[in-house]
Amino acid sequence: MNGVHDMGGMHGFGPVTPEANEPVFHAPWEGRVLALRRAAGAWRRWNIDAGRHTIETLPPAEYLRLSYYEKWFESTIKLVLGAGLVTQRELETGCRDPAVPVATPPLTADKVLPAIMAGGPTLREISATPRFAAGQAVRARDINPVGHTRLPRYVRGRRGTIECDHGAHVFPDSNAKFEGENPQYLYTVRFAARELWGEAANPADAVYLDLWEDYLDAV
Amino acid sequence: MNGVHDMGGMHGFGPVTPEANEPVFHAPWEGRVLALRRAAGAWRRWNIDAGRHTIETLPPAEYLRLSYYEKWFESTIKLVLGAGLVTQRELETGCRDPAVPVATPPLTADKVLPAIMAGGPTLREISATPRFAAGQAVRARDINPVGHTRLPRYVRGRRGTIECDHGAHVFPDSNAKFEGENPQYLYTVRFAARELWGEAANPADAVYLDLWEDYLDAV
Amino acid sequence: MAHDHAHEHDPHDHDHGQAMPETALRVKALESLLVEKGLVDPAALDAIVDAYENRIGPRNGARIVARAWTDPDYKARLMKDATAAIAEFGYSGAQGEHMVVVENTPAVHNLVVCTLCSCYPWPVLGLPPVWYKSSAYRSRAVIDPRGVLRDFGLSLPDDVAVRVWDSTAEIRYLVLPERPAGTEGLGTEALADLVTRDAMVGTAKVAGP
Amino acid sequence: MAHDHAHEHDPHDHDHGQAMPETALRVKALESLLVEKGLVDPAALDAIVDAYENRIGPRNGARIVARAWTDPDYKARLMKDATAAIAEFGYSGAQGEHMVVVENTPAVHNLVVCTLCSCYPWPVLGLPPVWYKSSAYRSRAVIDPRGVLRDFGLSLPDDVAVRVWDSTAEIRYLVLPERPAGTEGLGTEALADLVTRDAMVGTAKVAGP
Repeated sequence: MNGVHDMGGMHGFGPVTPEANEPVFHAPWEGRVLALRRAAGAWRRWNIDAGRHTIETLPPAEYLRLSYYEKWFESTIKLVLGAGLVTQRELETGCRDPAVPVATPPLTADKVLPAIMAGGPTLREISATPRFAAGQAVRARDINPVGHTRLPRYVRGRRGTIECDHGAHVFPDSNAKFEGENPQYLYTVRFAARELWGEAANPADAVYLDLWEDYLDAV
Repeated sequence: MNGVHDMGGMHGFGPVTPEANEPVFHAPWEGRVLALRRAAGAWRRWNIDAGRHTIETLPPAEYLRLSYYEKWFESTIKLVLGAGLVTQRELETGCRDPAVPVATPPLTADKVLPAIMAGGPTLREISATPRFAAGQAVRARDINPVGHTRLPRYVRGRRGTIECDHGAHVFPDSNAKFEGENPQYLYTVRFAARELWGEAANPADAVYLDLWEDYLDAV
Repeated sequence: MAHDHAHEHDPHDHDHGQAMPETALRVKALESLLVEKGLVDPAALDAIVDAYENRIGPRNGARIVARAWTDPDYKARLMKDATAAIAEFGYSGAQGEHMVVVENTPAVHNLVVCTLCSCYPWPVLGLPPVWYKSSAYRSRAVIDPRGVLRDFGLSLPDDVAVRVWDSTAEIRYLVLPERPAGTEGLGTEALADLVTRDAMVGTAKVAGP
Repeated sequence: MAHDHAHEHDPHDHDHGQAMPETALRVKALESLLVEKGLVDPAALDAIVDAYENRIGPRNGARIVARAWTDPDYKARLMKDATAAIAEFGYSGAQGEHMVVVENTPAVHNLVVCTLCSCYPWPVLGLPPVWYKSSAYRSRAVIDPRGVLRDFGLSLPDDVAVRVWDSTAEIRYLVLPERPAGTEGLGTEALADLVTRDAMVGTAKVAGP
């Protein structure tokens, strides 16, 4: 979706302001949000792409107003409701529905570090051969899906060059909709800054993005 | 500037929801904001382009959160402060600085309707001849000025066709910075919907924009 | 009809400007200060509000449309130089200094938007409605005009070309809607009664009597 | 130094998450509900927080960098297959499943961003700082990387090429900074002490001892 989250190239947000001696969390609830999301995610009722899409579909003014962990929290609520792990009534009352048996958490403390260390690799074996090769000229497609996509608006329609391929990876656009992993080759594509931003850009500069085959056409 | 105000082509704002029997103003203060802006504008300390830019430079989350007249009000405060018509101290205390003589308003009630009827035409006579002619293929330039511009992001780098020219008009990009009117030919340019949004668009559809000569290149 | 839509709003969408008392107080304070400093005349403020509440509104545009439907010579002048033809009615000025009229036909439907702010032809339509100024309309009208029209209850066949006019410069657009069937006997005032604001922006057609 | 910057924030920018008590209460309520329903184990929550507060942070990446500076064979492995070379240190997994290392040189400066959310190489750098997640960084890093670097106090000559890595897929990037002069005699732990998080994102250089 062409959401406000797709902010590459925007002006108006002011300078970047690093914080000295920044703590990992600025308040304990931030850490709990991170932990709740991971622990509830262990039920495998959604995937990382679907999770990202729930953040992108927050109302745009909210998206810009909320902090990172506030956005995670709001989207976690959407996810657990959408997955049926909790009901709206449970959320409103704060009390569990006694008709539903108490479950057993899939993620216990002893499994936390192994689960973090394993992560969720997205590399897949496929039989197809790559459509593009290093050095080849490509153009990012002009697509404007209303669902999740990882093709930022600022490269659409722009010419780039294939740097390398990373093998086949899960395709977010279909995975976010639970329509399958549809794994396909993922390429690093180099875009000259001038191709993206015009002649005012430094001719030496470039932006590199990892783009799936379905985002690219040969030119 | 590539601000959040430049929202053509975005998703995520939901359906358009017309209001039955909508009043001209939803509260008296809305009409007062419109009137204050026009009446203060009669001092001619800013122009329409500079006024628009003060709205665009509201913090993006505020821009999306505030209503139309709320944005006008916040920007009017910026304008009267920036023009020196009122001071920060006067604004905070609500009391005029007694050291400054009381002025005489340039816009009186009897002049209101004539001023509205006259408006502020932007057509200018220039000696140059138009660079483009109806039917000519053009491409919108890839420019990303941090100041005011009326070249929306969604047409930059895209090909269109000149429909007609409207004579020479004040150029907003320079006028907003009080760097002169720099009048130049203004053209209606037709962009096929497919050129802007890809093959999913209806082949019969098109978007028309009025673009100044400095926004266009021949192709 | 577009106006039968239920009025539902996102709680985060303040576009209706339900007066937060604080804003009303701040506006009042600024007005008092500007009046006290002699910068604005309160009678002029009243006159501006009165002009847009009572004098300048979509009835102006409706009269133009009705005349164009009934007077081929006028229509020819309107299509050739809209600013001058509209000025024949005494309508002119702020946010309508340079007018263009675009005509709907069975093959072409026109829709007007301003994606960068909310430019709108004030002399002929008055001040824009909240939906015209909304992020939803401004963002979608150029990328999904047919979806926007469906929000208004208007479904266009694929073979009708949709022309969107993104009026980001100082040219202002008025849509000349199609004259509905069954209106052959009506005079211009009766015809003007049928012409809605939405039809002149392009989000509706004109319904017959 | 980047971290000497004054900490000024727009009043509208809540990115630091100063706990509005309401949010803290709502998070607590959700946790209680999920625990009561047997959906999450509170000890697992503690373990996750502990992992990112105490075990996984930029010290990991600094060790990789120091090793690459001092061991040409390791550096060759790191540049060829970063995921495997990093796993030699026992760092792997969530948000670092597929790693790539990009090397700064006198002619090339690399900068990492994720414009679509805030993707970041957690196993080697820990959780991202607020500035990395801010709209200001995400929006400007791709269009004005040199301006962003100036916000961090780093002005690059025009003839140094800036490569921005917009890591919107599942490949995660770590910048291998230039080894500063005057560090010839230092061991890997002393070198790692010099390597800042910002240098491994590309918003700073590594200063000498």
